[in-house]
Amino acid sequence: MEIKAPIPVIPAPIWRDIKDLQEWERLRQHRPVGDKHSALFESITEGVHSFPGGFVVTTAADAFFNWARKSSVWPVTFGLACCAIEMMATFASRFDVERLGMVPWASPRHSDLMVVSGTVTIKMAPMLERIYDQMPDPKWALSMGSCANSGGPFRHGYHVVKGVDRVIPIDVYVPGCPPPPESLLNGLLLLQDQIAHFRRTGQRAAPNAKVD
Amino acid sequence: MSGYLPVVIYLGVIVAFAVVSLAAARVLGPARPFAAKLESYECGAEPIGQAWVQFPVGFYLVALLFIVFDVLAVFLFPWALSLRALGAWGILAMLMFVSILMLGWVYAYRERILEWK
Amino acid sequence: MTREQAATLIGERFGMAQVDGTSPLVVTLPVDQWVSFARFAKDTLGCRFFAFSTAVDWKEQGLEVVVRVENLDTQIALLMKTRLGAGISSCPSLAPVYRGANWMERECYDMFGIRFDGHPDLRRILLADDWEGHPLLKSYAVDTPHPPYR
Amino acid sequence: MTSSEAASRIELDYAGGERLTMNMGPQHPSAHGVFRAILTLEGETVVGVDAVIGYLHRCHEKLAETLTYAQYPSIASKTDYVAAMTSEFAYVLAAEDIGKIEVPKRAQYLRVVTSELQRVASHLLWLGTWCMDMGGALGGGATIFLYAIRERELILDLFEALVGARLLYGFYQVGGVRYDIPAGWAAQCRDTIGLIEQRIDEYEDLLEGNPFFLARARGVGVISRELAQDVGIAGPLLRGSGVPFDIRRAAPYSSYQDFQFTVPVEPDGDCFARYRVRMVEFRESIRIVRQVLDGLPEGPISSRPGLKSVAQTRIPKGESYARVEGPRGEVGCYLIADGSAKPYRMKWRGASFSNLAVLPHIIPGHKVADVVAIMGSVDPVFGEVDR
Repeated sequence: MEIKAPIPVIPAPIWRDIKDLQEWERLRQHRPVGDKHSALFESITEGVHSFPGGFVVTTAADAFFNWARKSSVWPVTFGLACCAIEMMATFASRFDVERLGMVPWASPRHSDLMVVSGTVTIKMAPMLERIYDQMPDPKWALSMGSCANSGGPFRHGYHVVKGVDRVIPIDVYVPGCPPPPESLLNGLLLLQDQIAHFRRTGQRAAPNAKVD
Repeated sequence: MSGYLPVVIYLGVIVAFAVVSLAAARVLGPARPFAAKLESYECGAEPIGQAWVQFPVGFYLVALLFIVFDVLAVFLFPWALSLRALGAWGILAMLMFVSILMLGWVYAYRERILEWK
Repeated sequence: MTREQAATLIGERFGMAQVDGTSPLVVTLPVDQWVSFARFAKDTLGCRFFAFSTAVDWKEQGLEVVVRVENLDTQIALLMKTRLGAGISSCPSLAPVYRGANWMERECYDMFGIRFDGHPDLRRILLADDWEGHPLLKSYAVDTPHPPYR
Repeated sequence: MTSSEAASRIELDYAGGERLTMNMGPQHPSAHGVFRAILTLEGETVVGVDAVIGYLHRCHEKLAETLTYAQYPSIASKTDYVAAMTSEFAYVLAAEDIGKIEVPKRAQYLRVVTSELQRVASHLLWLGTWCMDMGGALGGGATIFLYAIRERELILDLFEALVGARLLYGFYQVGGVRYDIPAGWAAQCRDTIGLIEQRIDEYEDLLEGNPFFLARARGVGVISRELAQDVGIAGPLLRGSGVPFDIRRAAPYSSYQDFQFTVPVEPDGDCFARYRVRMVEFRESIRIVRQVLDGLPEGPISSRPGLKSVAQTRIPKGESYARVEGPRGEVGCYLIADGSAKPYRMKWRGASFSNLAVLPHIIPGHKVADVVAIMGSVDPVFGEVDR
């Protein structure tokens, strides 16, 4: 039986009528630069600081929160291309990431880390940005492979975004094409260090000049 | 009266656990809601069509059946624990109870609710 | 049905077609015999396996559509070619004959801009629906910037 | 007509239940990559599929026109990145066919060994991801996945010892292969394939005794023999639909005619048939690898030794279509050379592109859960689909 479904018209992504990069930068500002603590938490820490010696409490609290966030970073399974196969190998039995407390999760709503593994194309960029937006806030992004870092071997392709940090702010870059699981694990450990050294004021340990 | 103290403490712990975990999430979590974040998640694409659609009744009936047999399970546990004290009467009572529910199950089976058309 | 019989049969039925080559029988056709030859290949020659359909941009001599079909039982492979003529970018579609041609011709339209008339729904398949230009034409530079992702 | 109007135009004619348009989008655990299917559902049954691909279009064919014959094979391995060896094979075979470049016997044997090992590794990944897609039904989702990837790592160790890379190699070059097998590689290879052969029997007992697996695989996603050829699907899908076509047997390339192996064919064309075909292919590939290791001839490994001579390969004017039996089917490369250092036009016939083109024809009528099972049994790789 030939059932003809109504083919829905796919609304064009928002960047269609963007003239140039400046307008796109202005539009992308809609995402508040998330710092890693909430306003209520900030006001409480200000209050605590008014007491002499209050810093002892907040640094201890900071250490505790960073330890908790560091040791259970859940990556969203966002495999794009060849690096996704190496990411799967890292998630699987021999190079187990669950030792680091990372449970590969399918939906962005429950994950803290987005591992961009593969080539980001211009058709995929709005989707990738929407999934990054839909992740709850203390979130990090790791760019895996030279395609995600800078476009890689396909840099001169007309349909390839020259690096994923043009779409979302990235915290750790892992080189390689594809990076073997050992170097991805190294990148994940670097990310955990970065999370562990997160100061109360919310700046990243090493501010990313390009994006911040 | 003192026999109820552990129950009260237990209820307190349950309520405290719920309240504390929700409050901690609200206080410590950096809530940054903005338009794109609150959009419904459809695998990365824009949500197409509305979800407010008339669903086939099959979904609802399966949920209904589950509730019935879940209640049955709720009664089975305490009954099983205290069976030695109840003796033969306990078994008879539970048999009547289960047979009534089995009647409902047979009706559902004959109405072909379980086969997913 | 060996290759020689197929070649002679093609020769009789389609006078205009030149046939050369051995492993894939290369058949160069005028455009108007395109669909009729495809139907002939599928029915009488038994080439039911649709391998691929693509296009080549020969700059001044215009576009050329290439289709390869095979008969898996007798190993006869046909490479059908037709030259669309300079500046013409429309070609009759094989989608009614081979269902595999549906996506392949959508890709040819996407990459070369060839409008296949008779195709059920000719949309871009690889690029976004509002992409300007057809990338695989020789006139399209490989790293044409596409705002906003330079 | 914006999407809201499209949605409001949903007909209410069928059994009172409205149709729901649902997005099985690019980021989906069972999407096997970046594939988006816009499913129109009535309750649980799928009535319409609109497949959207192109999210991984990396301009392979345009880049091929800007890269020389020595540069492009390593990019070619990124088309079917799960079976990188057979992807390079097609391009290199096409270039040698035009240039009439002779490949020494030892290089042909090495190419056969690596392709067959790559087929076993690729089928292992297929088995793992397919069983994970079918999830809890098979004993807690990731059971078979973790076993299969554990075996696959053994083969990747072999490739790492041979080429130095785990997933994407630059092993093939025009005129032969780039590296020779190190000492002890053959023995290690025999142990690995011996071990994998027993493990495959374990997987079969685990799966074929499982009533959930049989219920989800039998009779699901039936591809008729006529539809299979008409859409042009190839490899395990075609052989699963009863067509005994295998390029290694029909048009033997790179001395495949020296080896004995049987071509598995299953008549009924559903997911279980494709599963059976691939499980038999495991053993056939292992058999071929053993025969190659026994009869590996001595001699040079490339007719253009040294990187310099490869870099100056000039392929004379001409065109050719070379095809290779990849794990997913016929991987073909239609190459047009104009005598310069770069090809004039390169069309990549990805097996997964045609295999995926059959989905809109077979999915309507199935349940949503079956869509996942069918996607897994078709085993598409999106570097090859979107090129």
